[in-house]
Amino acid sequence: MAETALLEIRDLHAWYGASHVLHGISLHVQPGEVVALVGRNGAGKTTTLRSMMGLMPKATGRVRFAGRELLQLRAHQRFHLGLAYVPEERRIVPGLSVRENLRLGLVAAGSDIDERVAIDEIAETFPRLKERLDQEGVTLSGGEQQMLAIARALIAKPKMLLLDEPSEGIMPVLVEEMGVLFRRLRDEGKTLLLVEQNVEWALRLADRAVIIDQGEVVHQSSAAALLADKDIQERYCAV
Amino acid sequence: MDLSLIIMQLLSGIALGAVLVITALGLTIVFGMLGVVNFAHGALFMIGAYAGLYLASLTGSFWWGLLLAPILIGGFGMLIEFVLIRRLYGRSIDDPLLLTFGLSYILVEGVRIVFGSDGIPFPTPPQLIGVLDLGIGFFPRYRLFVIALVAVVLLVLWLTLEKTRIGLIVRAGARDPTIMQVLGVDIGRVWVAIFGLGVGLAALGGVLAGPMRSVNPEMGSLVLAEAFVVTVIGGLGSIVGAVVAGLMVGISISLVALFAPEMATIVMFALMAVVLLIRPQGLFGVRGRTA
Amino acid sequence: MSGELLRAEGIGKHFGGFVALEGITVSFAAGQLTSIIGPNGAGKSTFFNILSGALTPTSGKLHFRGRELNGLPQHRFVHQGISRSYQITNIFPDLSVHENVRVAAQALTVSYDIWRNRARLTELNARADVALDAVGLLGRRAELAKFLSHGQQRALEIAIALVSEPELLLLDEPTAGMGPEETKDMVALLERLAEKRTVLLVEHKMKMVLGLSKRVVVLHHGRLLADGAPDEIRSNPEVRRVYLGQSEGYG
Amino acid sequence: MPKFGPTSKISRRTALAGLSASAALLAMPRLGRAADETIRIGFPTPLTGPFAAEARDQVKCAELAVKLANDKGGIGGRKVELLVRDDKLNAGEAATRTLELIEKDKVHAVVGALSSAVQLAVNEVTRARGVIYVSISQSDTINEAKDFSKFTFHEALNPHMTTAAVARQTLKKGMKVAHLVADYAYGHEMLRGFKRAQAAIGADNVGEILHPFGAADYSTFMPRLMSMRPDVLCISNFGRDQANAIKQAVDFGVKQQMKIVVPVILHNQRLAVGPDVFEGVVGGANYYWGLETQSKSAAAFNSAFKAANGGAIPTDYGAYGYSGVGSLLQAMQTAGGTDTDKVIDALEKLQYDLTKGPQHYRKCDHQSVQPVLVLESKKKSAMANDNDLFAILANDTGSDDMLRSCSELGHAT
Amino acid sequence: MTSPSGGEAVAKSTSSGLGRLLDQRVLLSIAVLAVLPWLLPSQALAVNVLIYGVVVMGYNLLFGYTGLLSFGQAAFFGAGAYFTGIAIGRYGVPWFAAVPIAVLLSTGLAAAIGIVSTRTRGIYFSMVTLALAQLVYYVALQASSFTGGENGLRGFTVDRVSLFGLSVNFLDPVNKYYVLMAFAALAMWFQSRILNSPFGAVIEAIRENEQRARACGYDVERSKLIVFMLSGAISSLGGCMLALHLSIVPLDILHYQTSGMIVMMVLLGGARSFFGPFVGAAAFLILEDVISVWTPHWQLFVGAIFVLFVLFLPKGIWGTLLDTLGVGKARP
Repeated sequence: MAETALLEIRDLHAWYGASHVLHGISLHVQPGEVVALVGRNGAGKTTTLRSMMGLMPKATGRVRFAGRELLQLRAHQRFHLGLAYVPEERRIVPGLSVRENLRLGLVAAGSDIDERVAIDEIAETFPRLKERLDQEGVTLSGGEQQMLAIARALIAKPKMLLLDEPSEGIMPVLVEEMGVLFRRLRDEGKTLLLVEQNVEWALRLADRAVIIDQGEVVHQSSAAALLADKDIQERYCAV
Repeated sequence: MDLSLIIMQLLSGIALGAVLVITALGLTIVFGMLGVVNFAHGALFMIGAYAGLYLASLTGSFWWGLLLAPILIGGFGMLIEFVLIRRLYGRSIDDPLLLTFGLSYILVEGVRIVFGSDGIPFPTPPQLIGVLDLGIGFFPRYRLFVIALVAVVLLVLWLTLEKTRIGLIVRAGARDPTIMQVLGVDIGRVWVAIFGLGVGLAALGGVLAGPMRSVNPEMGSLVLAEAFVVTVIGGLGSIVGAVVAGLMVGISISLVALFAPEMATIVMFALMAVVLLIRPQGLFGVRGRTA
Repeated sequence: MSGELLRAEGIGKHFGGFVALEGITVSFAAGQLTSIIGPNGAGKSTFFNILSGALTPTSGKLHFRGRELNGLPQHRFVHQGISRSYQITNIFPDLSVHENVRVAAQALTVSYDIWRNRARLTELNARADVALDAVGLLGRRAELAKFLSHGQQRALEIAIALVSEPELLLLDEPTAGMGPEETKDMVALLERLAEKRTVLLVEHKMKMVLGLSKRVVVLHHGRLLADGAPDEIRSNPEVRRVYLGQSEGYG
Repeated sequence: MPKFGPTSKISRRTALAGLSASAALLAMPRLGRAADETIRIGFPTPLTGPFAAEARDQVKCAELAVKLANDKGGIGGRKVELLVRDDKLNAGEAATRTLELIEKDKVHAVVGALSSAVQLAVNEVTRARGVIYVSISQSDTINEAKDFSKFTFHEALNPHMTTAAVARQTLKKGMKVAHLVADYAYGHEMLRGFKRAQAAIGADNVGEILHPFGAADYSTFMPRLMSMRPDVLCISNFGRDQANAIKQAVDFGVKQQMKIVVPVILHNQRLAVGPDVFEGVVGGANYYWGLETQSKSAAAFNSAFKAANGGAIPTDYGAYGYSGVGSLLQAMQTAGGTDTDKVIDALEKLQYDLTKGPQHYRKCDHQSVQPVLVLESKKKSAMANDNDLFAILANDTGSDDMLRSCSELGHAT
Repeated sequence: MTSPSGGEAVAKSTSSGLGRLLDQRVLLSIAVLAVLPWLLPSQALAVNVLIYGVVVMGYNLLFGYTGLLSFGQAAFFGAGAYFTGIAIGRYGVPWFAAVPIAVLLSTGLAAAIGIVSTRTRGIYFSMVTLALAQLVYYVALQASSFTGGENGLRGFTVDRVSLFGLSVNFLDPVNKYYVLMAFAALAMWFQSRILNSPFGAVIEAIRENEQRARACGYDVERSKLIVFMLSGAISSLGGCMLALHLSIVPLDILHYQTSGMIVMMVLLGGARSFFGPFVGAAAFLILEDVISVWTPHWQLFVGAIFVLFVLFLPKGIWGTLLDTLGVGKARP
């Protein structure tokens, strides 16, 4: 099974300075799969994503993505393998319009892409952004900013999308909307790794679930099974 | 004191400001993007003048010198970033400043060794020798050319920043280098390029100043202090600020020269003190980052 | 011990066009442990920063012991009797553990004294040691703060806030990033603290909050959603929907 | 790796030896001098900085003077040694170096300095310690009673002498004269000289602009200078300031309207800025190698210098180094040694002709009375070779009339 | 090498013994300075080490202990020298009164510059202090009737110092050294008291974590202003010493290159250590002395050495030595 995985992580360790935060994470994601990565605050979910993107000062182990070893690559090179990341803080760049923020998703993707076409396309998928293309990105509401961050990550058509708590601090209506979007992405064959605190919502979206606690994987199962197993949820995800 | 004299005075202030703008611009762009205050900026300005002179004598034309010196010295700047400054990212914000301070000693002394400590004549290009009759007075052609060239450089720079992909990367990279990495941009290469651009602008300022001033190893030290004042007034990292403050300083020096000439140097420092008392972050600076 | 200590009246905070807080009116009685909860982005940290003086509200007023706090610079808040800890560990890494606390202790008395030898200010040193003892760090007083473990640094953080003997102690997620053992120790510490002084706590960990607090205030989208005893909050349908409901069965 | 015990002993012994060796090295200058008879002359000069070329010329010429004396068997049989120190064109540095020369090297006299500030600093140190100092800087603040002492001699020209000579050559009754002046003591000295000469001739003053010392840009003064419509523009500044000011005046077309004159025209600045900018500029000088056609001593000095320096020609500032050290050595010869009072006495009585004609030190302020040259910068096409920079307009024989009077300088007469 | 553990034990015992010894940092520093003239090639150089050591020590309070990189310390060094010279030469004030007057006036100047500059942070602070110090330079240049302008201040030679009936020939280099060393000792004692005081803890807290210091109840801006003035006061004492030593005040003392030299010295010696400034001053001055005898291009080497220190030895000579010896917190 692991040979066909799009992403395979083995024994991943990571450190912030002297503080050892990941203690050997191993997990894998198949192509076209939606995997929810859940666990308490501070369990190491975000750190796992950051290690994959090359944003940790020190990380060891093996992370294979699309047949390449990621940890030896520099951060920006990982993007070119088809890995897109939507950080928890969204990081909409201030001073730039929505359109320019979207263009940022394309600046490194290669000159053969027609920016206009790509932006038109993505604006169809995100009608809320379409009306606001020339507004400054940071003046959008929290949910709209999240949509923009996702659109920016999607615009270069990545193989896999890493999402860090997309529902955090967002109005329920928009969370619903986002759920619809993720289902559609799954139907289109996109691979998603979703870090969430909103466990139930995430589990309803996902095929499979991985629970992390104190920097280690403590449980893996199908999302449906975990959704049914309140005990395990209670033990590892209680906030 | 008649009006035409005041207009002539304004014009000479603008010409003076134009050189200040181009020099301060390099300093401010590098700071805005990399968070590095380049203390060797004045020394690189001076080296730019020498390089322009050398290349002009090599090719027989001032214009080649004007074109090639900023490129060559800009490339040298990229080398400096790559070999020295890069090691200091992540350390105290003071360290690049201190390093480039030491570097300026090396550069100035290096020029003394190669070209001697005397000045070298830098002739005005033959096409621009002499004065133009503006009706109200005569003004050197070369200084008019400097004003025009700086305007063109500013326009090109503005268009590049606002309208091109590279400009977008630069603007976004200054605000959030991490997200640019996530979006596949090799931010290290952008930093090298920006440092090169900043140094190239210093060199351009040097070549432009060459035919107006005497070219000597110490010509950069005064320029450095002036460029600091301009960037502080304009707001560190602000391009618009550098332009406005550069012209403001040039014109105030010029007008003070009319009424109290011996105060002409002091006026810019006084202007800076006043601006800082009112707006500690400078006219166009963003509060929080530095002030 | 009872009576109103701190009152916020119509507090609002805008960042440019973004509304972080709107019309928060709430009052805190002396001698209670109150928790402020809410999903991420609800405005808890902004509210906290306003209460501790780090941010100035765009609208509204703060009263502390009947005195209006608006317009006071942040450093004066400590002198009024309000002290805080930070969500992200915020200590003096290159000073010793004892020095971390001692420097906080002297703020109210001898801050600009350039002449006396601080090693001989025995009362201050003793007070610092008492605060360190309270958080269980007395044994490590001579070490540099940066060499403490994460949990110990969090405890040091609280000792720093505690040593000024504040009437109101503001604690911002004191258990952030802690494992279960460390969390347990911290909860015990919080319980001890709450016996003697007024504590305002921002927390994520619901069980802990509901167990510790006398009262819970819920923020959501920058507004006050609910305010009441833990049991009321637990059963409040609005709260369940936006917050607890996220993972059913934790009510 | 050798064994622990013995190594440590050896290494300690080696270390001690090394330590004492280095201590000896450091202490050597002090110990090595006890009983030698050498005459030591300190020579602070700005080997680094913008006047390094002038300084190097000064050193070469001073060394030449020493060498010639030693070749003749020294002074009263004693060899002469020149101790050159870099003053970095910094008065503080110069004072420190001079203190070292006096306290550590025990020099018998000091000659040197280029800038006004440095000469005054050196003078302050030497006069407090009773050491003879022959200054070769052109400012005349040092001649005034406040800074003067019996140990102080001024070999260089002063602004009063050069401006008077230049004015005589360029100004006529009724001419309109404007001034661009560096706003510091030396600039003011030059302005004072020009204005006095101009008043004597009967030329009219149409305006004075003071510019900040060390400014790089003079363009802002040009519109106003042009609007004064003078016949002659006197630029009273020095070195780089002068080069920049003339260059920018030329850019503004000033030369089409008026003649530019300067108190001192410098060989090396003319080289640094080029013939086109300087074309037609008139200024004073203490020396120009082309004087050899008019003066035997100039010819002799030139050939001695050329012989010692591979055919190079001496410059204006170089000549100061030669005459400064040369006159001192002659006085020591007369005094029969280094006794300070005797040497002062000999210097006061000395008549010497080393580079350009007869010179002597005036009694009241120890200013060297000497010939003054007025030079005009040649146009490029008129230059016979690279060294052919100036035409000599005048060579005024030295006389007391050229100087400010002793009472004016505050000396008891 | 027989037993590495044995070696370590030895090292440890020496370091703790050393630690106790180094606690007496003022006395120890004075002891070292007392023999300095006999170690250096000239007394003039030794006096300069004293003077610059005091100036840099004052600067270290600002840069090393508070973390504020000023590029304008020359203003206070110069002010101390000018005020001393003017008081003695122009107003006939005796030297022992001129020095405290000069320090007081310089502290006032530091207050004026500090009010503007401590409102700014980070790199801005460096540039603003540089520019304001240049302003002082130009003012001194223009006010030539007071300062002597470009020619420098002269006419206040102190040839004898007499106090309490004792009179010594101040022109004698050895006498001069020990009189000035008394000043340096005074400065060291003062600085040591500041560092040991509650306020000494405040400035370290501000360096470590400005935000937290504010939250602890400190008026950070006011504390920075106070330390700026204290630092200016100590550095100005170095200026007073220079004026007495050289009997001139060169205008260059106010130039930003002097400030740059002070920064170089503190980095060479080691910021945040008590004796580091003296080590740095000595290292810089000896280096300059040695290399400038050897080549006129000494600045090339000075610049290169400085760059290497920034890259590889950011704690400076003394700081690195202390770290190697394992001497802890007191950092003599």
